[in-house]
Amino acid sequence: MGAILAFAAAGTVAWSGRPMVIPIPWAIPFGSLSFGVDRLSAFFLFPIAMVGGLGAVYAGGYLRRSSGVQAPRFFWFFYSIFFAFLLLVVTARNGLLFLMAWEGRSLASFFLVMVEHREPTVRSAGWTYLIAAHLGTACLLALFILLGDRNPTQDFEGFGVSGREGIRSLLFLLALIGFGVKAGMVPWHVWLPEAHPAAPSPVSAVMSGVMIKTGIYGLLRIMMFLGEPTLWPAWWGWTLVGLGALSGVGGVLLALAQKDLKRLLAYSSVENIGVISLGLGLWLCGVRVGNPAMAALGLWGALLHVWNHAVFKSLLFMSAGAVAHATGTRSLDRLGGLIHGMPFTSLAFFAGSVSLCGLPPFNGFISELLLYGSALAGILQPEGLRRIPVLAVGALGLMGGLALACFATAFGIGFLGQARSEEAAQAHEVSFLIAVPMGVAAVVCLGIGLMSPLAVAFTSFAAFDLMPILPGVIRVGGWEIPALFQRILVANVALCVMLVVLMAARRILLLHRRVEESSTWDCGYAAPTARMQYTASSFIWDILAMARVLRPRVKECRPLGLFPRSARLGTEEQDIFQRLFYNRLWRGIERCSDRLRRLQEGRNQIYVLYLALTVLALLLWKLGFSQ
Amino acid sequence: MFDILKARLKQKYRTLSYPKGPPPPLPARFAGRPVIGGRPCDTRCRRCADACPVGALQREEGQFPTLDTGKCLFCRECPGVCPTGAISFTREFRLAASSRERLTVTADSQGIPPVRHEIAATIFRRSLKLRQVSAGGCNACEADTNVLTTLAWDIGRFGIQFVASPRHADGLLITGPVTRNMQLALKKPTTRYRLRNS
Amino acid sequence: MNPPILCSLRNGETAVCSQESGVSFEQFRTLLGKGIEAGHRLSALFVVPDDSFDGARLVAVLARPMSGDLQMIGCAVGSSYPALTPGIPAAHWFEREIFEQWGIRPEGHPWLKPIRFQPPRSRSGGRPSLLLPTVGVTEFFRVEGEDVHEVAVGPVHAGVIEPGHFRFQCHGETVYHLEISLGYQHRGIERAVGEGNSPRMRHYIETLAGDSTIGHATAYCRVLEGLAGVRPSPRAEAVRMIAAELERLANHIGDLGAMAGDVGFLPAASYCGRIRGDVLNLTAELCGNRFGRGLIVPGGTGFDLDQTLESELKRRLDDIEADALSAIEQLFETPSVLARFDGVGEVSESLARQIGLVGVAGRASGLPCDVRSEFPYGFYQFVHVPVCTWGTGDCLARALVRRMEIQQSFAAIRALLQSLPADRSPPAVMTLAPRRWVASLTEGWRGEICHVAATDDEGQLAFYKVVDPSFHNWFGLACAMRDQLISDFPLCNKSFNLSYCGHDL
Amino acid sequence: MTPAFSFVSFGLAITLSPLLLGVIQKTKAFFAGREGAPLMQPYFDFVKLFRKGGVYSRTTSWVFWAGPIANLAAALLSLTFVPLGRIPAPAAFPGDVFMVAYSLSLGRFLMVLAALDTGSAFEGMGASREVRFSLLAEPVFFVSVLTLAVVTQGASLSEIYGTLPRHMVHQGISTIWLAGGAVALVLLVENARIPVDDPTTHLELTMIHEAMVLDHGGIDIGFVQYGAALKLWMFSALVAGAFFPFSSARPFLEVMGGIGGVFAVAVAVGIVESSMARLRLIRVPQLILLAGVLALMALLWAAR
Repeated sequence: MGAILAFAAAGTVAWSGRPMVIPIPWAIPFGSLSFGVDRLSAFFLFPIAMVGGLGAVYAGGYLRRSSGVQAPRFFWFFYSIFFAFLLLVVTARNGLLFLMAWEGRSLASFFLVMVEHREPTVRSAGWTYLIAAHLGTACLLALFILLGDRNPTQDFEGFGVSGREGIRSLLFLLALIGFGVKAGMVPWHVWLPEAHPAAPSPVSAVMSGVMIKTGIYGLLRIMMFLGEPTLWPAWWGWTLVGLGALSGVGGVLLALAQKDLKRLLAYSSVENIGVISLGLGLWLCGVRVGNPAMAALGLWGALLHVWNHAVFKSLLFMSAGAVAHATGTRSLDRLGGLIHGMPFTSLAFFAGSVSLCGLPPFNGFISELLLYGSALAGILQPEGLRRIPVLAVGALGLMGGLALACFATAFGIGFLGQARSEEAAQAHEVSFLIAVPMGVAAVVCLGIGLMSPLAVAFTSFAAFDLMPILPGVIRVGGWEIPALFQRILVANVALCVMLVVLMAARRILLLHRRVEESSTWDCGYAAPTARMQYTASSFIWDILAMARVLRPRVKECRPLGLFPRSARLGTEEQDIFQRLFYNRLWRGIERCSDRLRRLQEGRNQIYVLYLALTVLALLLWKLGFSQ
Repeated sequence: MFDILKARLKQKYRTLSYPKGPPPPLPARFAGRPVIGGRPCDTRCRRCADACPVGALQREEGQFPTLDTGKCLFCRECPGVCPTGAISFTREFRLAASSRERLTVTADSQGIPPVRHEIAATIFRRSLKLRQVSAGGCNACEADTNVLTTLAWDIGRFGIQFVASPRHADGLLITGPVTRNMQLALKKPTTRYRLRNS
Repeated sequence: MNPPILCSLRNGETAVCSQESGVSFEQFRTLLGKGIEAGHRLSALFVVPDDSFDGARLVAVLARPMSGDLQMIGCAVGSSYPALTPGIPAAHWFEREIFEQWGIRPEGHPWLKPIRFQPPRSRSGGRPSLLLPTVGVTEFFRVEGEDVHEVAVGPVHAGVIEPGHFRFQCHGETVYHLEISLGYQHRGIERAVGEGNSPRMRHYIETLAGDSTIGHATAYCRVLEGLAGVRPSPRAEAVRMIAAELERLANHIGDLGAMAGDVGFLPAASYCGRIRGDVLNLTAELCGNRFGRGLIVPGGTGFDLDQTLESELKRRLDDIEADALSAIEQLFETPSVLARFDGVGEVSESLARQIGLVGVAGRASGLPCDVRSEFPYGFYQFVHVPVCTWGTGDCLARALVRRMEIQQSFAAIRALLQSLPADRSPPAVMTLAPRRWVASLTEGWRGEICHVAATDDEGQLAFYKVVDPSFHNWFGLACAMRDQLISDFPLCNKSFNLSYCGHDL
Repeated sequence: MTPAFSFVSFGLAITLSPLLLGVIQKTKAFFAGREGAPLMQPYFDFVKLFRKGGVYSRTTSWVFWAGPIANLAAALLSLTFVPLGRIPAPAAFPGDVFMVAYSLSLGRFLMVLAALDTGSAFEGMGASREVRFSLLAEPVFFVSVLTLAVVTQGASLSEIYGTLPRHMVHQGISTIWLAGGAVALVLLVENARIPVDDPTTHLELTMIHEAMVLDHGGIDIGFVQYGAALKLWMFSALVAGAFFPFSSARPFLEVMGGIGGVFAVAVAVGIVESSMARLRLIRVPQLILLAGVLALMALLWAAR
């Protein structure tokens, strides 16, 4: 627990040091490794410290009662390391150090995922995660080698424009893939829904809340080295918007298909990463076409969303963990009715859901509004690249609707209605230690929503290195940003006031009337059961039916004949990317390895032959080369 | 659109002017509210009571018979057998009553009983939503209840409407004698209405 | 009053009670199976308690359209017998009824559940093995799996309709299976009617299914007339036919309106609803009651037409026909309506034959089943009404069949009004012959109505059996909903428009 | 134009929106050939509902009554951003259309949850349909409003609609009407009108909006219906603004014209409801996609 306080302190230090760029050179035996906190780092440090701290408090309560985690010490050890490396990643000012921190964090989180390693699904999730992390790191390695081409120290200060557009584009692509894997962007997201649910809930909260954001951090950091922003080619922007839209819509559609609460949350992280990259894409487009409003709002929206997502996603993971803890199941179709047994957790999950859906007056709304503002600015410009913001608006609108559907399922099926299983009916409220971090996170969610002008100001400050522009300068439709957000603040407050007024009005109107209790209207049927409620799968089935390829596989045994004996139906969600791409890839690799295995005949003569052939080939190559 | 208008012109405006105007013409063979004692009656004769298939006609010795319109089928057996014509069916169609006893027609009954309910007259005067529950009828009540919402009768114009859920309703319309199998189902929507045994 | 072992009767003809115990069960089963295979219909299957031995008699009434007669087969059974349903699905509902009423178990019946939740009959041949369950609580067929949800509709429905319980097994909007559980309207009419000549008899029959008053009352009167050997006057028969066709008109027009209402097509819905009322008012002109109560009495009719009423009817019928046909035309000319009806709730011809659909639903699936032409009775022997069929078996087909029948009914009524027979003899007095069996079929607007009755040694009614067309067709509705969208159920239900009270009795 | 008129128009919206429902009913009654409910019927209903007590299911929680409240609050909030004809809304800022859509979404989210809170299959069914159709309608709404924004170069709804009549003359009507048509289709989807939902068939299995509130009674259903009336007013104002350009020098006439437009839309809705059948539920997404195609065509044309 001591560690937590230290981390929180570190966060606070970063916070107070935010106005200045403070490079702190710090010599470490093998070279010039240095730390530093600039505005961007500070911006990322803060949620890391906060979520990490909350996660630790939560873990304190979680581990006390959980029988799932066999080795609390093991957990704490890796949690601390993980946390330290997370901080290191955003404070490292040197390529090598950065990579080491990056790798160390991956390993630590791998061990955390594997905490409950007795379960085979957890083991396979852990390995998937490790492989994905290393494939990403491979790209990063190449990236840093290229970046540090003329910079033997690998210090960030030395990185810089490496001239030609081709090289820069290559760097951009490498960064996009390398960091994209970590962030969980769509084609490379497959590890994420495996690893996050497998980890203990405090770890999922940190992983989903902040760890994947380091991918965004990395990408932004690298963007700083890619030269004059106005020279960036337009396709970077498109690519990011496209990837963002793909991740967003794809992620939320896949999230919809989930019946496991934590997997659902994991996929929704993919969606939120999509939102963030969409914002970054709008930024790039805005920069390219010289539309400062579009660029700034896009970047700020993306950055603010990093924060917001960190808070509400950790909140959601913590409440999901509390549910799993209390009921022993994460399957939505076995939950239900939790709002009676776990009122606080339900409220927390509700707050998280509203934030995640981007609904006023919570924080998600503010960042999404910034992105919409950016797109609006893009559409209203007289010419150039107007189709991109249209795509962005369409995608954001669709994501909003889908996220709403998704969290209506998660909260509505999981927490409301009648308990669908005995476990859910017996659910009990969480302990104080678990409740506190959830409460804090929920308050922060609402706080950011209600203090939107401040949040925007802060975000713009954090983005100053990337985009030296201040809110007061940006105008959308003749409005300055601070004035705009004051108006939004007023609207949000008005909404809250109206809610309170209406609630009071309802109370007063009911004061002298008869209010009675009864059962839900069941058409007068004698024996209603909990099965007569929509299931999660039924609730979203026809939405998924519209997106045919993403539809889960149905395993059914239909009622046949006039008097069917038995019938069964189940669905099995499947990740389209996994199915269409990765599974084929793995099968291909397997097939290749199979072929290679044929070389291993186990006979000495053959191996001798191989040796001879190799030597021969080497000789030939050497000869050819020297000539 | 054009066809719709044409059809509309062909079908004309059909809502009855009743209750503001005159009631619609009743069929010549319509049997309405019975009247007892229009003519003298042989107080020892029991033919009417014996002819009644449902026992709606009660006959105390030495008095005019009484007819319970809550049971009566309006089959018109009784006026057919009455030697003096003391029982007859009028063309009065207003048969409602606000209590079970008022449904019984005696020789003293004068005119139609007044139907009035205080709450109905104040709160539900302009807006009354009803939930219909059918309990053991023969579906004729339902059929004619549905007729009330058609063009001709159009009870919607009085603010009366049939709604889908008892929660939306201000009152229940129960049709049929209530079968044993409907007992429970009828109790469920009536959290706020006590069932009266009839 | 033992039923005949094996005999064939014309519609409404009587047969003398037999003294023997009947054919063997094997023969019974073979006869039934072969008959169904040859295209006959199982009109009724029931049990008659028998005091002469410890058991009961299983009686089937087979309607044989090819030869135009009814075959009655009886056999003795004990407290159980091998179920017929696996081979003859049309017996499904009947055997459940037998089990529920008498406790005689059809062994190997796939779905032996209560259908009316009624107490077992006291004079049951077998032991009443059914404890009286709570209504609607039974083992519904379940599609297993956590993804599946159930939708339980009823007994109290959202619309102004009768009570019944529908249990859907759904995933998303798709219905995987529907099971229908009725019995809420069970009033015990059949039993009350079977207990002798009460003065309430006719009224019971008239309110058996309020919208089919004419159909059931005609079947009942024909039962009595058959037993008494009385023939109503031709004029009375003609008036009965007018009433029957008016009933058909009113209900068909109302159903088309209700179907239009279910798909939200307001013009046709409002016009048809109103026109239905106008047709009912014609019936009220005949007898003072919109549903025709008191019109059909044993031996004739309770009311007659005079010259002014005749011309009044003709005049009003012309108006109604013009209005109705224009409203219906509008319904069928609106593409959005057709798109909505088309392909919803299909029942194939073979399925319809298998489960023994009758009436509009059967004809919409292509079965030429119509008692009026197969087993003509009353004035239908002289005025022929063409059978209207359609082959697709969906909601559109059921709507189209109704439209054709509306046209035919208008024509038939007009033809009748043109040439009403003149002779007016009052209803004759009924004296029922003792120890007789009779089966009477009529075509109500929903379909085939079957009444079977027997008299005892004193010439009192000792047994009465009613089969409403709904009894055959409810299972068809359940089958029609497989793999349909649940939002189409109300439409599909309305297109069958089956009777709850007629089924529950 | 003085802000006073904005507030006047807002006040009119709040008071007159139930009348809109009455107008639709009357129009339908005219086409059916019946007298129909009085124009003021919705007001009578509200007065009665607000005087009733309540029955609450034991399965429900605070979410159940919070739904209608949030829905009404969201509708009121969004209404403050919706102009009436050329009269600007009481509040406006660039991108306020997103505020409108998202606060409506908040109301919808809570209503869906309130429906699921009852644990009834009917309400689940309604909720499932509601989210399914609205998630498609939302982007369509955005795209069509953005089209109008491109045409008028306005960033807020008030700016867009304030200059729309002028642009209608300059830019040709086709784009604006295409976008307006898309908004009109969204209106039908969002407000539970035929051909999407049928507010008069009280059949649980086919309804969308009403199925969601089967268990709400008394004040709660009153809030729901009032929220629905406000929402209808809002969308009618947006459609009317696009279809009936009305500008006058006198603000008073502007207000009257705006209100006339709104009621004209209500009559049009009544006519649509009287002349066609509902779609099968699986066809509804196709209708929304049609609206989307309309909107996109308009946008591409405007931003060519």
